[in-house]
Amino acid sequence: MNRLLLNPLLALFLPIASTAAQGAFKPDKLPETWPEAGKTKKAAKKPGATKDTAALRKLLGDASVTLVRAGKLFLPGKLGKTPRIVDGKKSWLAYRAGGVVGLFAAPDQPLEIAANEVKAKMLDFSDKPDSFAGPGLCDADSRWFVASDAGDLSVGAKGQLEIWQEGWKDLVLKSGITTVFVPAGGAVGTSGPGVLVKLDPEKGATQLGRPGASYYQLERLATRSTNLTRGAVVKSLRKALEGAKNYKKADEKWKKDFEAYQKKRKDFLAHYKKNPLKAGEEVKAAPARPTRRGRGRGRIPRTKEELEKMLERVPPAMRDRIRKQMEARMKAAADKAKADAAKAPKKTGDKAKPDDKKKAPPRPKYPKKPKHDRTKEALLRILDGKTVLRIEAHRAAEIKAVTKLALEFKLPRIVLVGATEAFKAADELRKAGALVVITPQTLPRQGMDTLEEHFAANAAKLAAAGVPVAFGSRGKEQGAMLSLYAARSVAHGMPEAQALQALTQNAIDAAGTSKVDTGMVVFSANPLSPTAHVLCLIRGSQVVRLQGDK
Amino acid sequence: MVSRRIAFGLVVGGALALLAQSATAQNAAPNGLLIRAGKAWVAPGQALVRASLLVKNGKIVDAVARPTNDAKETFLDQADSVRDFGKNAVLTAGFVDVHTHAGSDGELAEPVESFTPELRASRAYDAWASAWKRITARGVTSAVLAPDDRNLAGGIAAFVDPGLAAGSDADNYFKMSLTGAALNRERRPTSLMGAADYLRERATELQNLAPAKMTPAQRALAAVIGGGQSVGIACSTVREIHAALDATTTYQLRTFLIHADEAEECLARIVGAKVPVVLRPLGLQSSRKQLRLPGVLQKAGVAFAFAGENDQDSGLPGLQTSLAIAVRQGITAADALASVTTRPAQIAGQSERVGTLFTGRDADILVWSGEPWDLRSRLLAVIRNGTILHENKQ
Amino acid sequence: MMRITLLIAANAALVSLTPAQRVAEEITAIKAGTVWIGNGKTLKNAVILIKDGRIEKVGQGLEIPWNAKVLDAGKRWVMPAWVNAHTSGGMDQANENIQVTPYLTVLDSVDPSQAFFEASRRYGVGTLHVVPGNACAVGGRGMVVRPAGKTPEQMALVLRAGMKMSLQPKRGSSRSRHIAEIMKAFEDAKAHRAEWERKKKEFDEDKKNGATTKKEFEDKIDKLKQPLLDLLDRKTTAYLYIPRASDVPAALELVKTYRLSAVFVLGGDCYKAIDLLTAAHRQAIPLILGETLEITDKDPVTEEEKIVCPARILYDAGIPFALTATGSGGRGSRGRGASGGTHPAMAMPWWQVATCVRHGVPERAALEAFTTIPARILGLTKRVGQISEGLDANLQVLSAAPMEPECQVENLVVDGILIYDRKRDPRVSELTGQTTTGASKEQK
Amino acid sequence: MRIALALLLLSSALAAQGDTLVLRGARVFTGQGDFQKGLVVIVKDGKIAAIGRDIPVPQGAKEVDCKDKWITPGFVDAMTALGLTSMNENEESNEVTPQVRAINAIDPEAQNFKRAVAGGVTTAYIMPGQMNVFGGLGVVYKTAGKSRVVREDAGVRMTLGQMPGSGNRSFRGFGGSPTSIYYRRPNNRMGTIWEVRRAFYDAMDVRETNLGPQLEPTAAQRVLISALDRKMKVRTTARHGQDIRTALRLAEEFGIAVILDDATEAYKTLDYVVAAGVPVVAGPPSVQAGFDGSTPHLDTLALLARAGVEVAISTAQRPDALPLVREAGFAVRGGMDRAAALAAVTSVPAKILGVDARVGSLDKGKDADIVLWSRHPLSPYSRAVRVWVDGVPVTKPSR
Repeated sequence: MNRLLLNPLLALFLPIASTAAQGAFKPDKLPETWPEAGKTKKAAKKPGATKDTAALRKLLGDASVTLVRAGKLFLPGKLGKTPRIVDGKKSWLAYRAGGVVGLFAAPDQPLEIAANEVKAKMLDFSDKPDSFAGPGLCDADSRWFVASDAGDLSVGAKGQLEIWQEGWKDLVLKSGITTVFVPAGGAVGTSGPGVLVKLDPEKGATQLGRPGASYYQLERLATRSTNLTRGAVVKSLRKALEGAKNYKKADEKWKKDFEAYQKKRKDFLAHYKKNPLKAGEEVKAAPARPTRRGRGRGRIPRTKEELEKMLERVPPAMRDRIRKQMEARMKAAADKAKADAAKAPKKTGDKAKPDDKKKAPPRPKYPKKPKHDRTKEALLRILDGKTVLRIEAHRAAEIKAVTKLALEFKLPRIVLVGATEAFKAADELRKAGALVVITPQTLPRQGMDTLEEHFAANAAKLAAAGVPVAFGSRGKEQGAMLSLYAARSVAHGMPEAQALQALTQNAIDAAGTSKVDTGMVVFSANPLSPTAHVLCLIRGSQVVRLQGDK
Repeated sequence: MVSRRIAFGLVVGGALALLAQSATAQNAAPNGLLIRAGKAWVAPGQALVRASLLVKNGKIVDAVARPTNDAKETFLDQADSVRDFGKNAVLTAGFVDVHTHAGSDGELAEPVESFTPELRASRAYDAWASAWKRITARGVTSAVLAPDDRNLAGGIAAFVDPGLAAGSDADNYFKMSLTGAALNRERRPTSLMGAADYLRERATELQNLAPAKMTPAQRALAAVIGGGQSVGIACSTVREIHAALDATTTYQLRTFLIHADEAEECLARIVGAKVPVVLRPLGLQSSRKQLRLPGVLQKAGVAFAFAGENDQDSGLPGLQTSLAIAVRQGITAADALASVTTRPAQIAGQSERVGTLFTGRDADILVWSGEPWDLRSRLLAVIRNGTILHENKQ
Repeated sequence: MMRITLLIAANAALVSLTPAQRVAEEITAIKAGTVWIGNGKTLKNAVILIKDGRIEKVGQGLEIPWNAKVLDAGKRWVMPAWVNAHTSGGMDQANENIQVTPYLTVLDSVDPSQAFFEASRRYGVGTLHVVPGNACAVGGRGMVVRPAGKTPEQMALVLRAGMKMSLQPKRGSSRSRHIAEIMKAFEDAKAHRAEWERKKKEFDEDKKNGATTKKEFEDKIDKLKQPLLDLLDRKTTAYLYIPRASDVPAALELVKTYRLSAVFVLGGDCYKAIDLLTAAHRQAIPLILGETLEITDKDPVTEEEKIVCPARILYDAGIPFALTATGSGGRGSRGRGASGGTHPAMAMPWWQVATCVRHGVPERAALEAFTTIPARILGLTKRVGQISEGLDANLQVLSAAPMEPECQVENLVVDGILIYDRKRDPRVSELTGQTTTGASKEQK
Repeated sequence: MRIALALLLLSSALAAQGDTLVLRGARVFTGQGDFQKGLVVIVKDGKIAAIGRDIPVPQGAKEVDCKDKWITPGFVDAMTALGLTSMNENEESNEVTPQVRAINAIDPEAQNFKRAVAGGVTTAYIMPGQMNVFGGLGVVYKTAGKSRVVREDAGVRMTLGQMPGSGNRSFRGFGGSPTSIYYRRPNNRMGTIWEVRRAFYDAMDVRETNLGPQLEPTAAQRVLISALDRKMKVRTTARHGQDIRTALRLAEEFGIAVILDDATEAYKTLDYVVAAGVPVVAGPPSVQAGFDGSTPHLDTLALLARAGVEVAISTAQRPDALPLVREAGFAVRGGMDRAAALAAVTSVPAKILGVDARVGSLDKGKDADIVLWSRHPLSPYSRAVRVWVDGVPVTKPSR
C-alpha cells in the first residue's frame, strides 16, 4: 500500500502513522524530531514552576500516573525542547505508561485533596539529597542477544535474536539501562531494521514493536584509498536509492499500462463478439518488434563515406586488408539487391481488404508486472522517512559524502554510527539534521588524526556544534560502563544535561521509533558518577523497589 | 633609532628571563610552595577538608585543614609562593604504576634464552620516551618498569620517576612469568611441567655453592629464594596460578601475582597463600571476568592493585578509568584509591617515599577538578617532587 | 492383489542378495520370551503368527501350524523394528549445490549396497525415511524404504514421501539471504500459477466470445514449479531442518505465511527455544530430534558446564518427539566438542534410547520415540511401529532386555523375511575374532 | 555466585568430615566378586568405619536411604590426562624427560574433573602426554574433595610407536631450520627404541661408576635408575602388535617392571602378554578408530580377562572416549563378564597403581569413595545418583 505514495511533497500532508509529525524538510532548519542540542534556550519561566497546581490535582486522581521526587530530576528534551536538570525539592516528575508526562511545580502550601482521591503513586526520595530521578538509560548500539556466530543480521535483527540469553540483569540493576537497541548489520548493501529490546528484571527481555532504523553498510574501501576516492563510498547507496525511485516509477507506470490493457481487452472481445472467427482462423499476434540482434556487428557499408568512417576505427595496419574485404561484400550486396528487385512481383496497391479485418484490433499484450523486491521496499521506506537510515562511517570525507547524499535525497532522518572524525564535519552534520552514535569501543583506524581521548572530545565538540549525540557500547558487558564513558565527555566540556540526553532520548531517536517508554529510574546519585546505583525502577504502572545494590 | 634598539634589547631580555624562569621552575624545587585546595585525600580514606599543603625541596613538610575558607595557615610565612586551586579542587597522592613496559617495548625480553635472572630493566629504561610524557599527563608520578612476560625469569624490574634518569638504587622486584607467552616457544622449557623442573634444577645448583663462586644469574636467583627480594609472577589460567603458588611454597618466595585473570576459580588457594595481586587495567577492552575480578578479590579480602601496562592510547585515561570502573563494580572509593596509590607502593617496597601525602613523603601531588574516581573530573595539575610538571588550562 | 505381487517380487529380490547379506529366509511364526507390543504393554512367552508378510495374530499359547517356518526366540525379547523418520544416509551425495531443487527425488540416488543399510540392519532399523541433506534450501522429495532389497524400488515402502527443506545457510551465504531465497521460490511459484490462471481465464473469455477456435487451453504449469505448489496446497509435508534455536522463529513464520504442513527437524541447541517449540506442538507440528542428545552448555555468568539432554527438556514440556540416526554418526569418531559432537555410538538407536533414559526420560517414552511416534509422523501407523494384527511383520529379536548391558540385536525380520542374523554377520565376526561359524579365530 | 558454591563445598566438607554416614538397603559391590544384598556401609571421618551384614550402627549417624539402589566403590581410571591442557601435554624441549612431574601442570578446577566425578570416577592416574619417548612422572589424583594427591611419582611414562617421533623433522630439506629444537631424533619406531636404550645405558653407567660428587646422576637419570632397580613402575604405551612385543622384550632386557598401556592390538599377541604376566591398562572399547595404525577389536578385554591377565579398563587419555562406566558396559557387550568388568574399573587398577590400600574397594579403613547408582552400573540406563569422595558428597543430587 505504501508504494502508492505519490511524490515526497504529498507525503508531507498524509499523516504517516508510525512517526512523529514530519516537518517540511528545509535543509537549514532542523527537522522537528531532533532536539535543539547545544544552544540552551533561556528557561523562560522560573525552574520547577512549569505546570500549575490544577494540572497536578488532575494527575493525582489518575491511577496510572506515578509522581517521583528526588534530589535532582532530569527531563529529557523531546521534539526540539532542551533537556533540563531541575532541583527536586521544588517539583514533581510525572510519569505514565506511555512515557514522561512532565515536570510539575510542587505547590507551596499543601494541596487540600481527599485521601481517597489520590490514586496516583507517589515516590518521594527527596530525603536523600544526591538521589537522582530520570528516564531509563538506553544503549544505542548493543550486542546483547546476538547469536554467538551471528555473522550477519541483514534480514534485520528481529527474527535472529536469542532473546533467552541471560546475564543482562546487572546491566539494569547497576547502571539503570532499561532498553538496548540491537542494530542489524551485514554485507555491503541494505540490511534489515534493528530491534529495540526492553529489559525488565522480572518479566525478562521483550522485543518492541515494528523496528525502526534500517542499516546501510557502505563499501569497505581499502584503507589505502585517498580522500578523493573515499567520497565514492556513497556511490552504491546513491545507486540503490535511485533504483528504489525507479522501482516506484515502474510500479506506477505498470498501473497505468494495466488500465490501458483492460480497456483494449474489452473492445478486443467486443469486436470478436460481433464477428466471431471462422473455424481454423486464428488472431494474428501483434507483430513482434525486430530484435536488435545482428544489426550492429558485420554491417555492410552502403556508400564510400560509410566505409571510410568505419575504417577510421580499424587499426591502421589492418586498414587496407579490411577495405578490400568490405568492397567485395558491398559489391555482392548490391548485386543481390538488384536480383531481388527483379524477382519480386509488383506490390498491388489495392485497398480492397474487408474493413472489419483492418479494423480488427490485434490481441493486447499483458504488461509485464515488475518483480516484487524487498530491498527496494525497504529503501522506499527510507526515502519516505518512515525508517531511519543508519550508516557506519568514520572518516571526515565519508561523513561529508553521506550528508551531501542525505540533503540531495531529502532524507529527513539519518544516523551515523562510529563517526570518529565527525568533529571535522560538525556543521555539515547539523545542516543534514543527522544524529551521531558514538561507540567508544571502536579504536581509531590509522590515517585518522584523532583528538586525545578521541570519543569523549569528539562527542563534546559535536554537542557544542548543535549535533545531537548518542552513545553505544557495541558490546555486552561494556554496556554497564556506558554512563562512565558519557561522563568523560562532560570532562571535555559537554554539559551534564546533554550527556544524559545522549544516554536517553537521543539513543531512542537513533533507533528510529520515537514513541518508546524506557520507564523511570531513581538512582542513588547522578548516573554519570560511578557511585550511582539503582534505587527504584518504574515501568508502566509496576514499581520495582530495590534495597541497595543486590 | 636608539629607542628601537633598546626596545629590542628589552624584548630579548624579557624572553631570556622568561626562559630562565621557566627552566628553573622545571627542575629545582621552589623552596616553600603552598598549595590550597577544597579537599586533600592525604591517604585513602583520610580526607582533609579545605586543605593546604606545604612543599619544601621536593618533600611534603606539612598538611593542615583550614577551619574556614580564608583562614590563614600557621606555616604561611615559610611559603614563598602560593597556588590556590579553588574550593572544589581535590588533591591526591601521585598514582604509582607497579607494572608497566612503557617506552621500551621490545627490549624487555631476551628471546633466545628463557631463564635470564640477571638482566636489569633499568638498562632498558628510556627516560625521554614520549610514552612517559603521556603517562605523567595522566597522573602517574612513579612507576616500576618490569621485564616482559615472554621469559620464564625475565630479570629485575626498576623503580623509576617517569621522565627523570633512573638512580643506581632503581632495582626492584624480580619478574617471572608462567604464561603461555613465556612457554610455548622453541626453547626450554615449553610447558608448565618443564618450567617447574627447570626451576628445581637451577635451585638445586645453588644449594652447596658459596656466594663468591656464584655467577650473576645465580646471585640474582639466590637473592630471591628464601624470601629476600620480592617476586612478581605473571600468570593467568588456573593451572598457571597453582604453579606460581606451588613455586612460592617450595622456595619460600615473597610473591605477588600479576594479572591472575582466572583468580576467581582458585580463590581459596590465593586467600590461603595471602599474596597480593596486580590486575590488568580496566577499560574499554575489559572482558566480563576482568570487570568482575576486583569485586571478587575485595570480598575475599585479597589485596589488589591496578597496573598501567603500556597504556597505549585506548581513548581513556589509564588508571583513572580503572578507578572509576572499580567503584562502579562496588569497590569502596577508599579501597579503589588505595589500589592505585598505597598498595602498589607497598608492592614496590617504596611506601615510605610515595603513595600518600604524609609529611616527609615525596611531593607527588595530583590536583583534580572533582573526586578522582569520577570520570567527570579532569586532572588540573601534576606535581612531582614539588615541581608542577603538567597543567591543563581548559 | 497388488500387494501380493509386490511381495513376491520383493521376496525373489531378497533371496538373490548381494554376497554381504546371505541371510534371507521366510518366517511365519516367532516364539518369543517377552514381546514389547509398542503401546507400553509386554506379553510373556508369546507367539507371533505371520501371513503374507503381515502379522496375523499375537498372543500367549497360540497353536503354531505344523508347516510354519519358526524362529525360536524363547528366552529373548521381541520388539517392533526401529523406525527412523529422517535420515540422509544411504546416498553417496546427499546435497545438490543449487539452493532450490524441489523437483529432485532420492529415488535416483539411494544406493542399496551402501554400508549404511547394512549398519541399519545390524542395529535393528526396519523402516527409514531417506531425504536429501541439510545444505539446500529446498532439497527434494524423500522416500520411505526398508533396509533390504536390490533396487530402490524394491526397498521402497512409500515412493514419494516428505519434501526436505533446511534453514542451514550454505557456507558464505547469510542466514537471511537463505530465507529470502526460500520466500522468493514460493513467490515465483505463486506468481507462475497466478499467470497461468490469468491466461486460462482470458482463454475462456476468448472462447466464449469466439475470439479463438482452439478447443482447450494447451499451456501447462511448469513441472519444475509443481512440487512447490504441492507444498503450498499442503499436498506434501515439508521436513524443515532447523540448525539453531534462533532459527525457530523464522521457521514458525515460514509455516504461518505459506500455511505449510510441516515437520520440524531440530538441530543441536534448539531446546533453548522451548516455549516456541511448545507453540509449534500446539499447531500440530511434529518435532524430530537430531543425534546430539548430550550437549555441554556453558552458563554465561558462572561459566559452569552442565550436560543438557534436549529429549528430557521436550519430555518435561509434554511434547512427544521422535529420535533419528542421521547416518553421519558412524563415520569415524568425532571429539566431544563443546556443543557435544556426536559419538559414533549415537548411530545406534539403542544407545540413543539409553541416553534419554539416563537423563530421566521414562523407558517407554524413549522406546516409542523410535517406534510408534515416527510411524505416526510418516503416516504409516497401519504399517509399521507396533506388533499388532494387520501391521507389517517388522520385528527385531534382542539377546536381552534393552536395559541389560549384554543386549544385542540377534535377528531382524522385515515383511516376514529374516534379513539379519548376528551369528552370520561378517562384520561382527571380523571385529570379534570369531569366524563366521562361531569358532574363535585365535586358535589359528 | 561461584565463590558461594566453593565456600559451600568447603564448609560442607569441614562439617561433613565429622558426621558419620550409614548406607543401608542397597546391593553393594565391594571390589571383588558380584553384588551382595543386605550389606551396610558405615563411613566415619572420611574413611569406611565398618562394612558387613548386621553391624552396630553408631548413634548420631546420618542415615542415607539407598533402597533398590546399587553401591560401588569410586571408580579408578588408570590412564587419563584430567586437568592437563590436552592428551599431548609434554616438555617438548627434549625427547627424554623422565624427571618432569605432571602434578605441576594440573588444574584442579578443570571441567573434565567435574565430568569424571559425575560419571563415578573418584581417583585417576594423571600422566604427561605421548609426544616424548620418556614423558615423565604421573600422579594418582582424586577427582574431587580437598586433599587430592593420593600417590606422587607413581610411575614414569615410556611411549613406543610413531607418536614420539611424529613432531620431529628428519633433515633440513624438509623445510625445518636446523636451529629449531624439533630438528632431532627420533623420527620412527626404531629411533624411539634407540633413544630408550641410550637413556637406560647412560643411567646404568652412572649407577655402576659411583665416583661420588663429580658424577652425580641428573634428576632424569635418578628416575631411570629407580626404574632399573624395579622401585618405579614403567608405564609403557604400546598400541601396535609389534610395539607390545618390543615392550615385553625391553622388560626382559633391562629387568624393568613394565605396565602395558592402551594395548589396542593385545588380541594379536595374547600368548606373549600372558607369558610375560604383565598387567595391562586397556584403552576404551567403545572407540572404533585406532591410534598409531592399530585396529581395535570389540572383544580384546574379554580375551585378556579370560586368559587370566591382570587387566584394567581406562579412557586412555582419549578425548572421544565415553565416561568410564559406559566403557565398562561396552566391554561387557564385547563378551567380558560383569564381575570382571566391574573389577577392571575398581580394585584391579587400584592394585596396578599400588594404591589399593586406600582406594578401589569397600573395606574397613579404606577411603570412603562411594558411588550410588540408580541401576546396575553397567546397564546403559544407569546414572550416578550420589558420589562421595573421602566421605564428603561432591555431586549435586542429579535430577
